[in-house]
Amino acid sequence: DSGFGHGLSPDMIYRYSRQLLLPSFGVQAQSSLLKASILVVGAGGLGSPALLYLAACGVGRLGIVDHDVVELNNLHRQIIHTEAYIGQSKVESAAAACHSINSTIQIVEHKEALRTSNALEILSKYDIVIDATDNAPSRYLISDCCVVLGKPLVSGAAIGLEGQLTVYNYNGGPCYRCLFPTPPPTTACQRCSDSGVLGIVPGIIGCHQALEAIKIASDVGEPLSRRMLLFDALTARIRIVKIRGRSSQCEVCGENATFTAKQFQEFDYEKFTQSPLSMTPLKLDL
Amino acid sequence: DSGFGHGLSPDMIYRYSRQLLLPSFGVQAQSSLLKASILVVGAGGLGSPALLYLAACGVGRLGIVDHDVVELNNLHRQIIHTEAYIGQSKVESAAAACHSINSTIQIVEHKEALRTSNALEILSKYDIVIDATDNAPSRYLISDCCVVLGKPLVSGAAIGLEGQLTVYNYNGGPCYRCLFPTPPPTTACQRCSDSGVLGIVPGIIGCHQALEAIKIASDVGEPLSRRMLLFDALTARIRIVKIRGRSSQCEVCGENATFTAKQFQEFDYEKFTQSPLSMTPLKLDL
Amino acid sequence: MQLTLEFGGGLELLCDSVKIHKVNVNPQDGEDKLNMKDLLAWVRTNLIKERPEMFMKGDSVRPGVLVLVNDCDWELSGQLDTTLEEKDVVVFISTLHGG
Amino acid sequence: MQLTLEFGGGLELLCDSVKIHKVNVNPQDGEDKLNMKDLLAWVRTNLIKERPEMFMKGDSVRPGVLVLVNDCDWELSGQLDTTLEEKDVVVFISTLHGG
Ligand SMILES: [Zn+2]
Ligand SMILES: [Zn+2]
Repeated sequence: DSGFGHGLSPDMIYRYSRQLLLPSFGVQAQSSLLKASILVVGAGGLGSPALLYLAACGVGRLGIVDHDVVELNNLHRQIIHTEAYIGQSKVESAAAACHSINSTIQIVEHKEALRTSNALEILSKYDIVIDATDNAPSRYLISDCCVVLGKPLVSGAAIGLEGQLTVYNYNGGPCYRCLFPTPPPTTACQRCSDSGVLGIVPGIIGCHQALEAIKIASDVGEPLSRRMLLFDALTARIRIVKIRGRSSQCEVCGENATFTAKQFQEFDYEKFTQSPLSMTPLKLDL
Repeated sequence: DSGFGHGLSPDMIYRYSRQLLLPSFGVQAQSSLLKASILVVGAGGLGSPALLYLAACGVGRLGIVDHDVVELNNLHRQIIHTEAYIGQSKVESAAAACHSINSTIQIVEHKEALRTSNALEILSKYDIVIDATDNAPSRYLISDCCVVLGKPLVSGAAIGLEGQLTVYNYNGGPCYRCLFPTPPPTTACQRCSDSGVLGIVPGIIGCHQALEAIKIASDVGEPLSRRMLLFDALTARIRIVKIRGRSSQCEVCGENATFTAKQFQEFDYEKFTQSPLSMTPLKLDL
Repeated sequence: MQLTLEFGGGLELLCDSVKIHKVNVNPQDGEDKLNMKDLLAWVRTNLIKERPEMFMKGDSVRPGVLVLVNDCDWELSGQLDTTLEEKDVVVFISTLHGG
Repeated sequence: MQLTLEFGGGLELLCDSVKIHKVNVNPQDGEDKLNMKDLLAWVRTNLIKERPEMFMKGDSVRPGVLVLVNDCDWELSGQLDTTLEEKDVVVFISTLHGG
């Protein structure tokens, strides 16, 4: 404690003053943020703005998971990376950017792909998880792991000119499997790297992910649980719809579910979804 | 021309490939973006994400207007600036950040406050204007100048936990004065610097400003004209409402209006709104 | 008549910081319809707890306040003369200038 | 019965890339109500132009498609048995995985 009672040093008071001034946020929410830890899985289109805003606002410990390197064709949407980092680790690049805007928070680099073998250990170190990945097997893997560990999950997705956002496994709400017990056919699973995306679309969704994580971490407002945001950039239409609660039949979080850490570690997510956790993108030839 | 017909070099094709792949965007929209020029007035909370995404996506010429210097208490929301730039010009800092993510576009630095004496000259050099300022007189000044010059204006605002967004003076739609012919009482004009703001809120609105500017510049989709986005971060509610069209009675853009460049230059916006174009923020003492 | 009234952009501060009000407002004696002019008078009497000049000016809202009836600017439905119907949602929102 | 049907998340590609369809669908002969099961059959016959397996599986939607009746998950209103009413808005949206 700095001796100010609220645990904020004079430098912090100055840095976060515009948030401290806010009656519905204030010292208490800021203190909670500074004590919170948030893991962002994926330092790509969604993760870029989420990480920058989470670092800026003062999340105490921020983890970044990614195994990729920065490529020139990422830069149209992955604004956390600069040309100077092309060919280097996305996690290192993102960590450096976060550090440069806020050197007072702790940033943890996880330079590896998230797999059943490491997910429990990594996720267990954080209060809140943000799914900023780009494929179906990762989405099931992360949600299941969050259920096993009891962590709230802020899930965003974007492709083309559309985006979606919700909070899973929060306060009795549904998990990803409650909504999607059966994986979609692989032909329905487009990736940005194959199908294209307007860069600002994951930008908007990633910002909303940061907001929801901030609300959960600081216990302010009503997180987007049991609701889903559907965004269509072309027509500038946004719907926030009501979705189902936790399903009693859910194989992972339902009443009679017995999905253990061991079962999670043995579950084959690539086989389940018939698609790989990571893959080489197509090459474009105009 | 690079000899590819579409005017895109192989490097550009690679950099923007995820946007080129997109059927509803593609080569034509990307080429339009690359030929477009966009001016962002204000390199603060709204301007930060707007500038990063506009630079990243390939806007040909990007102008930045601001007279401020970077301060530590900006960094919780103005994610384009780093600690290393504290005390330096916001325009220089923002231009450096934009250049580092896309060195192939032109970035123009206007290190001055926008005033009636320079606005016509500055705005006339751009196709589209983004109002990312933080005060009422600037909003009237920019809108009036856009009417005089016939430029579309993407206007965003955020304070506390709320944000607003619309497109003015576009395709027969209303201007700022059509909606607000009389300035509000000064007691109703809060600034982020006085009243506080959660950093991610201008982040979300600034991203939407970039999106609307991209849609106008590339002639894709339906810009948010005659509609307004109202965002409440606390409850995660977003409304997109229908607003009035151009007012025939508008003193600036209406049927019988004769608001000329000369009148614009002589108009006293500070007196009209009873508030200054820029001001020293309050100091916070916890 | 059941109405939902919402206040935003700082106007909620004038009514105990409550943003959403589910209210029951009936036409005045002798009238069979309720219009926006009646509603504004009702709001001023029943919901606005402080600084009424921050909400109204004369018999309309103060400059800088947008009024939306069912997500549509009241300028498009007749402003003060807009007739309200059961379950309508009326939003009063102050324009923001910050950034 | 007038309905608005919306397709998103890529499902619009199955119906000529048109996202919003204002349609008129009536209950089948002998029935007085239209439910979601009837509507799905109608959509499959009248709107889906290609790859129907990307929209339906059996007599319901395929895995990964969310169905919303008036902005509410159809799981909350009875799924296939949900009764539709005049002017209802039904959204079919494919979940996205990209980022
Ligand atoms: Zn579940
Ligand atoms: Zn006008």
